[in-house]
Amino acid sequence: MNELIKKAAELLESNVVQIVIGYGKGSAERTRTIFITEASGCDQLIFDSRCIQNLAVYLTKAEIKKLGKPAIVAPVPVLRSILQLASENQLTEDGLVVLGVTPESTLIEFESFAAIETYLASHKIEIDEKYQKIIEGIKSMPVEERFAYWVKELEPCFKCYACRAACPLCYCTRCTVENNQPQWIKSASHPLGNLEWHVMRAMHHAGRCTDCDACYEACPMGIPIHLLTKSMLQDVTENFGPYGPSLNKDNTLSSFKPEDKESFIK
Amino acid sequence: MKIGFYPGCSLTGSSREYNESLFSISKAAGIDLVEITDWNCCGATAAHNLNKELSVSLPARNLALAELDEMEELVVPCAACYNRLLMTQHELNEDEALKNQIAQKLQMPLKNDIKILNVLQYLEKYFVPRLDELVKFPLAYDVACYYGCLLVRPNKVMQADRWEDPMTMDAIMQKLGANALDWPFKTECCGAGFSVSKTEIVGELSGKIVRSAVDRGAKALVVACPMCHSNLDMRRPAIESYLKRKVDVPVIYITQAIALAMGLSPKDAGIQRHFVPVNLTVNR
Amino acid sequence: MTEFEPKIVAFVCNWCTYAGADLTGTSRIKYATNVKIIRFPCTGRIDFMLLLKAFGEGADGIIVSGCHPNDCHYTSGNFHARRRWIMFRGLLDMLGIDVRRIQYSWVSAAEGAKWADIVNTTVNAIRDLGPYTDYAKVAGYLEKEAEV
Amino acid sequence: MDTSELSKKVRQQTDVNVRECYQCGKCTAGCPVADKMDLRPSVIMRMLQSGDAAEEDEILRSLSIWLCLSCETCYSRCPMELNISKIMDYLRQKSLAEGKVHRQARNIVAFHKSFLNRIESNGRLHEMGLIVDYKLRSVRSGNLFQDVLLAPGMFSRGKLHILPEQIKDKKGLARLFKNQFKNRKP
Amino acid sequence: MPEFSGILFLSTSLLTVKPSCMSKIGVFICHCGENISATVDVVKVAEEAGKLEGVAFSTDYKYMCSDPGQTLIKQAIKDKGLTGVVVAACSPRMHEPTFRKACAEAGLNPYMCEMSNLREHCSWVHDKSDATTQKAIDLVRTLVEKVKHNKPLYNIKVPVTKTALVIGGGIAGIQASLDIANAGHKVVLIEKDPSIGGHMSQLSETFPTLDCSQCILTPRMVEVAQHPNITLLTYAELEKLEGFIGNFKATIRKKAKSIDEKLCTGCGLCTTKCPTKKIPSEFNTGLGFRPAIYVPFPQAVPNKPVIDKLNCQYYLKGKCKVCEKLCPTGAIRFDQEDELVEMEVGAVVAATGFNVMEPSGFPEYGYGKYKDVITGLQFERLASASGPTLGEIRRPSDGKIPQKIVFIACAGSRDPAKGIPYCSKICCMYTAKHAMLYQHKVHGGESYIFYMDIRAGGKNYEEFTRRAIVEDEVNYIRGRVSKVYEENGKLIVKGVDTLLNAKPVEIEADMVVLASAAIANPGSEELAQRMHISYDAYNFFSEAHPKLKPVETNTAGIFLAGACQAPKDIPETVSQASGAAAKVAILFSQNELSREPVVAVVNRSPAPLYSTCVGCFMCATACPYQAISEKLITDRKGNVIKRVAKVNPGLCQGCGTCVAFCRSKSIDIDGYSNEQMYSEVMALLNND
Repeated sequence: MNELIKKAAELLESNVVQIVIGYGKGSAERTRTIFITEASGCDQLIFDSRCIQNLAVYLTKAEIKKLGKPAIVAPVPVLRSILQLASENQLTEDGLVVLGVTPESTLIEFESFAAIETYLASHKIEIDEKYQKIIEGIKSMPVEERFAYWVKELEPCFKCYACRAACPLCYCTRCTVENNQPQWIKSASHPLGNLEWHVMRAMHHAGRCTDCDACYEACPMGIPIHLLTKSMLQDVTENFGPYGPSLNKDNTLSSFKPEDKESFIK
Repeated sequence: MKIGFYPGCSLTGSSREYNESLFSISKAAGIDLVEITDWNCCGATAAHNLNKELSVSLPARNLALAELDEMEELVVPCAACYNRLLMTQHELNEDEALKNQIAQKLQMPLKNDIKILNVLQYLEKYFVPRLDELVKFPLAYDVACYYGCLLVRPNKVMQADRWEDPMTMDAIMQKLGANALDWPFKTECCGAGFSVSKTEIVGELSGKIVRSAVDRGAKALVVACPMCHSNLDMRRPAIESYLKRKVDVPVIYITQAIALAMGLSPKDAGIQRHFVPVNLTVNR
Repeated sequence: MTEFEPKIVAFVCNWCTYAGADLTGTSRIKYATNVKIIRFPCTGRIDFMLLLKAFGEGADGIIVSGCHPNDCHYTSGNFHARRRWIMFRGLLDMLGIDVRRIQYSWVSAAEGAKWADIVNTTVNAIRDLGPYTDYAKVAGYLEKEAEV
Repeated sequence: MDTSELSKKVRQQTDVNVRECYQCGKCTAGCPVADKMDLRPSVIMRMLQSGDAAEEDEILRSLSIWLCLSCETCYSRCPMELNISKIMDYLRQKSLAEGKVHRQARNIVAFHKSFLNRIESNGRLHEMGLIVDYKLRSVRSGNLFQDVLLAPGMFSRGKLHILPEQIKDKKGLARLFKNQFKNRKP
Repeated sequence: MPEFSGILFLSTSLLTVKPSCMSKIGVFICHCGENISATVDVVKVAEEAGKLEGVAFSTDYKYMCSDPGQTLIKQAIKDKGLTGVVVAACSPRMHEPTFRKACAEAGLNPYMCEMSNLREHCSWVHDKSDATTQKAIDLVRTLVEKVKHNKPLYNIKVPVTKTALVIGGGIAGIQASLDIANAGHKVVLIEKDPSIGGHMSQLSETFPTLDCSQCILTPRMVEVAQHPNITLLTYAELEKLEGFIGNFKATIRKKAKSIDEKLCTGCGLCTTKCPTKKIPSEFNTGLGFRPAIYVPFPQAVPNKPVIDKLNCQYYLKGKCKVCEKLCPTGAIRFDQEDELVEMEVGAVVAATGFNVMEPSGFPEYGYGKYKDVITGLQFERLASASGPTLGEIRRPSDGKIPQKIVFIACAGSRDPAKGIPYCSKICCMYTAKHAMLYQHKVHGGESYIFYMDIRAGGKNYEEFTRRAIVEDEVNYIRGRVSKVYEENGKLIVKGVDTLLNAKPVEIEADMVVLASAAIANPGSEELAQRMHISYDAYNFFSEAHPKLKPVETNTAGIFLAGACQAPKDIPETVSQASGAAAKVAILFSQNELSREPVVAVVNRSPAPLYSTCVGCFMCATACPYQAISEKLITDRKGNVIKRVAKVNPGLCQGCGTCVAFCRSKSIDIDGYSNEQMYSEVMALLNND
């Protein structure tokens, strides 16, 4: 822990970075994201199992960019997002300092994205059994029932777009829902609009989502939208092999293999 | 080893020697052929010609019985019976409705998935791999292997190798030390069901076959079908009157050939039952 | 009450399936009137949102068709499309959107007969499934609200 | 020319569309008994195509359909894969049903009938019985003693039994012969 | 490459007015004679179309594509001041250019015109009914909605590389190359075999004139080799073809000949001394032999040998090198390897020819079992003066002159079961020729032809076959053969005479010739895929239109010549080759080519946004043409403000894969824009 604080302070003092993005103590048992610009402030930094927010989301936010070069406290989920963002040309190696922290909360410094890639190779994305069971359960429903289930689940959504705001990979300057030529998705939050919005959101994360659950955590209505991305994650693995963020550009949907298999095309 | 067995009528009568030789070689090879309980005639050409339904229901009964006897493989030495049984199995699998109707009538379940083997397939599977060890006395003769129609046609269903010029029997005979001649009448028709009703036609068709074989120096014709055998052997007078000459080339079953080569006694092979004396000897 | 006539939209590429459908015409092979074609340059161009929109607008079924693998006029558009459909289909299935109502196919410029066959079999299939009321209910939400 | 009755039925019963035949004659060329036929296979196919009632009647009265050995050479070599043997099967049954069997074919029919008789009564073929039964039926056809010459030879070689083999489940067998369902194909 | 961002900016500016209120669309329903009006109530369609919002004019007419029809459209554009046009007629693949041109002539931007396909997709595939008419109305409405969102587009100019690539050195390739070269353009002719000449060089005489094939062909072959505008690459194949009309990049594999062509004088010494002599000669269809280092035939062009690596002692066993020792100029190069050469070409002519089907699928004919059962092509070699028997008809088994010969037509053709369903077109004629040649060469010989039909359509063809029958007394028997077998030295042919009450016919022949079918070349499927042209169910290359574009393919800039498109005889092949050459010449007659502006564009908007593109560049990964690159948006001081994607309209082929992929909908494609496709879907379904 102390080494993390020490390192962060150094970086600010030596002015290698101008801002440190990390976790701090929140109200009650919860933690919050803190942005530190003074070396002195670094002792607020904490890290433990409660620190689940995906800080990577701030790296692409204009407001943060304004403040200068950031250093970011990055447990595995954050590292995954960073790597994915890098492969999508949203981050540059000299544009940020990554303060990796292992689950055992020891500090690892990454001098390159490649280094992160090698580290993550031993931390593959795995959908834990709890979710696998839930997904199986849903998929085993008769189709009408499944549809009803989702319509009901999505009902409370009032298009606050918190899911989008919390997702590190939703960095578009203009989201399709704001596109009115044509008006792809009705802005009002009625069942069709909700359904279409969430289908689109999930599809846009196909082969990109790093399964950090930030969207779910962020949803004020607690809609299990992360189940959609999780089930797609399974599909990617099933159809195109082991999946995880990587620097090579062959993203699932922007690349292909002539021998890709499917069973439903006549 | 136990394998299902459907003799068919002629193997109990006019072509007993086929039955005898098949059993003696199987016994010698340690294979136990188990007859289907209470099997019935396959209907043969008669049903095929006169009565669509019987041509299917009669064979189907045997298939159902075989299933009751829990047989996985069924050896059908008579090419005619084999053809009827296989065609029935094929037709029923093509036509679910008919299959059910038949099963109802039989009042027996009918999965209709038993593996039906003709004698050549049986020999290929259980003998060819062991022939080198089984053959004691080479049968050193020039022979013409005659397959007839029923083992190769319709090719779509029979799946015979090179239906215009099959080789399976030839290959076996070679292994027995014989020289299987290349000749063009392997799959020509012998006159089949006309044995009794249109003997003169049998005389002509079989005559052409026998002539071609003899002219090429065949010392014997080798067959795998009782109908072919009775036409080429029993109907020799008709043949000779068509050819206007005497022909004494014997006609033996492939199973008899194997029996002789294995060193079994001619009696075990049923040689004595032929109309045209079999003068093939193996030097012991 | 006449038989239910499904509304089916076909999203096809210009070079293979559209041409194939032209061939169906030139060979005067008849098929059901239920299917109406929208022409795209390539299956690679077909946006999954458009399929969703089609259902939203009351389509009972959808056909998506293009060049056979390796035959794409643009080399690889259909390969990209194939991946997109694999993922999209999985997602729809998870959501309980009836994937049986979307028929994907490869129909080349030479396969006029195949096109007629695809159309007819799809129309029959959708007829058996009946109108896509589940989705219509969801889509009809606005209208209902308007009525109130 | 519209599809005739008979060729329509042929299509129903055998799934063969005679219109596909383009008269190459390969069936006839390979038929072992073509030279003995009054109507050769390819000609029968042509007559079926004609849709002419008179032609159809001639087919059913022909000897050809009875001379056909069902050796299936025609089918195996037909460039259009038309199952002519199957058509012949059907034509025979139709000819029989309409009582149009050719004179010289009666003994063939007689033989087949006796054959089926023996099976109906025993479940298996009793060759001795067959020959006797057949001879009685085909007295008219005159070759009563043709095979009597053969019989002794068969006895001496143990190829004929005096007594027929019988199967046990006679009832089950009888069912197959009783009230047969009429041709079920659409 | 010209820069288009200016236009792009306008075209995809984020602020456009809702189109329909300002549209004045004209709808023109064509009867196509009876073709459409027979099943579709065209009057009703026109009437309904007239009611649509934004439609200013709607009418129907018997033939829209006819001159008066087009005038009708032009007039309406002028009188009604139309802003868009929908022509509901045949397939746009047929007449889109026609009507767009008409619009342009009336001063309307051609890309404001769309076609609704009422013929191929409606009237021809449905019976007359209300449903059919309703569908027609729906289709029209859909296109009207699309046109409302069309915007003026301007053709893209691309340069033309005035070099043609001709693939295949048979008569088709030779003719095409010479014509293009003589028109003053550069040609690269590639041939996979060691010599050009193709099948025609194997033929003895040609029908219907019976003039010697090589006598008329070899001069052309030499001309090719000597033509200043033609670069000949033999033993070479197309590896890869990229780019587009006027601007292809071809990668050619020059297979190693194992000789240095510059040094080799073609003296042929090496070929005489090669120890491996018994390799069946491809040129003589296996009836003769060749050594491992060989020139396929005496008149070969180029007349220089190649080493067949698969059979050469040195390559197999690592020793020999006899040829190397003997070669007076030291031209042998065992270490030579395949070479890949890239070249820029503006047009491609595919002239890869056909192949002869092995009749081994017909065991009843005994081909491969009996030496004296041969194919038609083998007979050509026997009859050819340059063949293994120097033109004498001698049977392969014992060299005897056959006294009785049987020809079997359609041995593979018109045989769905074991061959190919189509008619190979040339067999009737070459079989008649074969029988004729036989009768001329073997006096007192008897020849029989088993046939199904005599297809002798063509100038002097019928006369030719009649001559064979009447004057040369060739016996034509109408019927197929069921079996051929050997009986004491004779080939017994069991046939039938279907004209004699189907009488079985048996002929004791000395030799049997099978008119084996003409099929597509092996590998033609892969080649088509490499060139991105379509091919039919039999792997013959597909023409763009069966009647009106017989030499074009669906890929602009690639043309077809000869039997690679379908079986053809020589005159047809040559005319098509000249046709293809003419097409190339037309293409090369212009320095710049104007291409349909159906290309992708990345939107631009005023600062500070500049573009909604966030530069993830996944579109670039997806693009099959590497047409998308990075564009840096900088401020005055040159600091990078934003990196966005940019499309090179010269390279973009308009597939739109990037468009469907772009998450922020920042990239769009002209002609099939998001708005256009979206409104089509909406319109198509809103018919109640």
